[in-house]
Amino acid sequence: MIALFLRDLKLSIRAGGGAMIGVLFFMTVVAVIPFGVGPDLNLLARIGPAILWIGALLASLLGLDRLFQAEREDGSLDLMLMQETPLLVTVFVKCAAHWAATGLPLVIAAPLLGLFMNMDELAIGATMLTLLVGTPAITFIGAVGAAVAVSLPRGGLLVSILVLPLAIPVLIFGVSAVYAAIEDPAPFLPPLMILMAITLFFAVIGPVAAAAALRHASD
Amino acid sequence: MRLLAEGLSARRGEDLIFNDISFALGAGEALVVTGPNGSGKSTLLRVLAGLLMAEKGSLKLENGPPEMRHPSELSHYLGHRNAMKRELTVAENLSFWKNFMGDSPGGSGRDLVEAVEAVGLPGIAHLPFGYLSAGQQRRMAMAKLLVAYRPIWILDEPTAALDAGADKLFAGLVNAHLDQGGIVVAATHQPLGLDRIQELRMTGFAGVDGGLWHDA
Amino acid sequence: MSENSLAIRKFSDLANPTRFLALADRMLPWLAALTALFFVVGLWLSFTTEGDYQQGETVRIMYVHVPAAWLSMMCYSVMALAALGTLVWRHPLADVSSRAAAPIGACFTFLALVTGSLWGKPMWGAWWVWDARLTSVFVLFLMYLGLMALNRAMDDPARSSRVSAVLVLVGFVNIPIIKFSVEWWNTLHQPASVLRLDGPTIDPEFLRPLVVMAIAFTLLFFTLHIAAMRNEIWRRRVTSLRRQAARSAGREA
Amino acid sequence: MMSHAAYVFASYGIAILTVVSLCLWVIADGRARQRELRELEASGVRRRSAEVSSGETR
Repeated sequence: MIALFLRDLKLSIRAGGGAMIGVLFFMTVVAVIPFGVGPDLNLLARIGPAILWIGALLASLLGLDRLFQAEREDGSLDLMLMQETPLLVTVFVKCAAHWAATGLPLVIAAPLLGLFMNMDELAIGATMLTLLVGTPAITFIGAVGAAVAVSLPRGGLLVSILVLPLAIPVLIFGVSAVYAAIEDPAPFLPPLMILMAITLFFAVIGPVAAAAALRHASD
Repeated sequence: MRLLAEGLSARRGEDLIFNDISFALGAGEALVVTGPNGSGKSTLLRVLAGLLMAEKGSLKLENGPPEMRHPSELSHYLGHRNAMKRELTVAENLSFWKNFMGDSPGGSGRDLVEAVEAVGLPGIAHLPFGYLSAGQQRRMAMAKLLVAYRPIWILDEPTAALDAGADKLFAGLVNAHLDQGGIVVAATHQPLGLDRIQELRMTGFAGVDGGLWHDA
Repeated sequence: MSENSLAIRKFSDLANPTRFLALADRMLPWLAALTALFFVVGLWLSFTTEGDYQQGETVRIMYVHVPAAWLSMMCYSVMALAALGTLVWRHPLADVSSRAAAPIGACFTFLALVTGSLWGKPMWGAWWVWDARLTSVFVLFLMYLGLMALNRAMDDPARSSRVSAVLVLVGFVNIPIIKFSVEWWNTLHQPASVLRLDGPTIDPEFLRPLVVMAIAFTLLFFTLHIAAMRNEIWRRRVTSLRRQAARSAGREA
Repeated sequence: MMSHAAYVFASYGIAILTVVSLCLWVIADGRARQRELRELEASGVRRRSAEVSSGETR
């Protein structure tokens, strides 16, 4: 299993550069926002956490459609389906590798973009923490979409359409946790706990559903 | 160890591809599946590999290890595609599959260097897989059969894109596997030059059963 | 296919890369030594001169910030020239030069952005403002990263060189925007004070370390660029040798 | 007026860090490529220009 994790990491770093493109997309999306809403620093500071979250959500969806499609195209998926190791473990490890290659760089890039959004230190820290907790959930939900769309020729867009509605709860609790951290009266912990619960929930449900979809998509 | 298939039939979508196929293979025996294009060779092999559900019939392994759920766990499947990543080197690809698949009980996979030598391409394992020609890629995909031990080999057109010399080399590999008590099921147009083989000729048929949406 | 092999043949027959490698081997030690010398003098000057009465100690940030910003633009201009060389003269070294420059340019742009915001925090009270100069430099940074990603995504240099050259040239419109943004728009960033038609407007006390540091950074850029070009040539040799090894392996067997 | 010294030192620190790591990357990259070239030459692959070939048509 460690072999699979390392292989997927290597693949994302090697030619193709999936990891870097995600971060680049994130930065570009966030950099475009001030042109749309205007360079009012107070406004940017207020909407900053939400912008960062939406940017991270879109960026982490970017490479997801290739998660299983690449494996299917070269026949590796067949071999993975045949093994003694349960498919859902394989899916889980693949998700973990995908998150480490695309989600983690987003979390690391978030503080830099937070400065661009004129957010203060507390807001940046809270955004980073919630992204760290929340982005794995997006990957796990996305895995289901990727598995469903695995045999479709143009699955990329479809994956986004399938996954975005499911990712809304993650977005809601992620952003509300950040605002709870900034604005005093609201407590920070409950939304963060709910976010963690969502991530754990999808960490279980996602691989199970994705494995089931992959079994039936193999043809 | 005995691989038993009884009355297998399979569908792809609505179409019934084949019906009522039975065979029994003991240790050290090979089954060569022949037949024209579209007669269902690949479909049969995918059913044997557990990648497609059989419509009817059963697939059993007698005297296999007790904790096994499906014969596919003891099988290698070499399909039309090589299951290797172009971006990674051959050695990285092979060592990944060696680690990921592990060995089935009753044998152990060969060393990477040995396996690459056995397919006649020593010294280029450090190259990215994508740099190799189609024939070389196919041979490296066969090296994958050697690095992790599996008693059953399911091979779909294994010698496509191979020249005559490589053909012979491959026949040697299959024979060595059979000598060790392995089982081989191969679909091929070419004669593999194997002894100890049974042949299954698939003819393909058109619509004995029109499917769910027609009156039978 | 024929065009591809023609390019390879030109690449090896012109022997330019080989000559370049020999030249680089001879030049690099001298360039590196000269760079180090200028950096020692520049750093010494920038810490011994007086602080500005208005900006205080933070004026010392300028001695890093201005050369880095200047280089971020010069590096892109070098890349644009190289892209022209790729498209017009099809010179094989041009693509090597353009590819090697991208990561270096990205680093200098990053440096300009970071030192700029470290200066902006005490002076303007914000790490970042979305003004024309800052934004256009940030766009330049994103362009460098995008070019690097593009170069990585296409592993066949023969095909990707033309494509990335076109992109570099299209992106060059950003350079005059950066240069003149402080004049065209009313921005927070101060206008140019060194490179002006009517001579520099800043005090010689600050100009001396600035010029020395700018020379040091420029030398550093050329040193790194030549070394990176050498690496890129080696990388391509490794690739072609590997392909050759793959081809010959089948023939021997 | 030493209140902003932290910003000055931070910017010089980051500058030195960036430049040094860029230099180290370039050097390490060069070393790795040279090692690969040596390995390839050790395994008997030679450059086309150095090859006395009779069958090369391309």
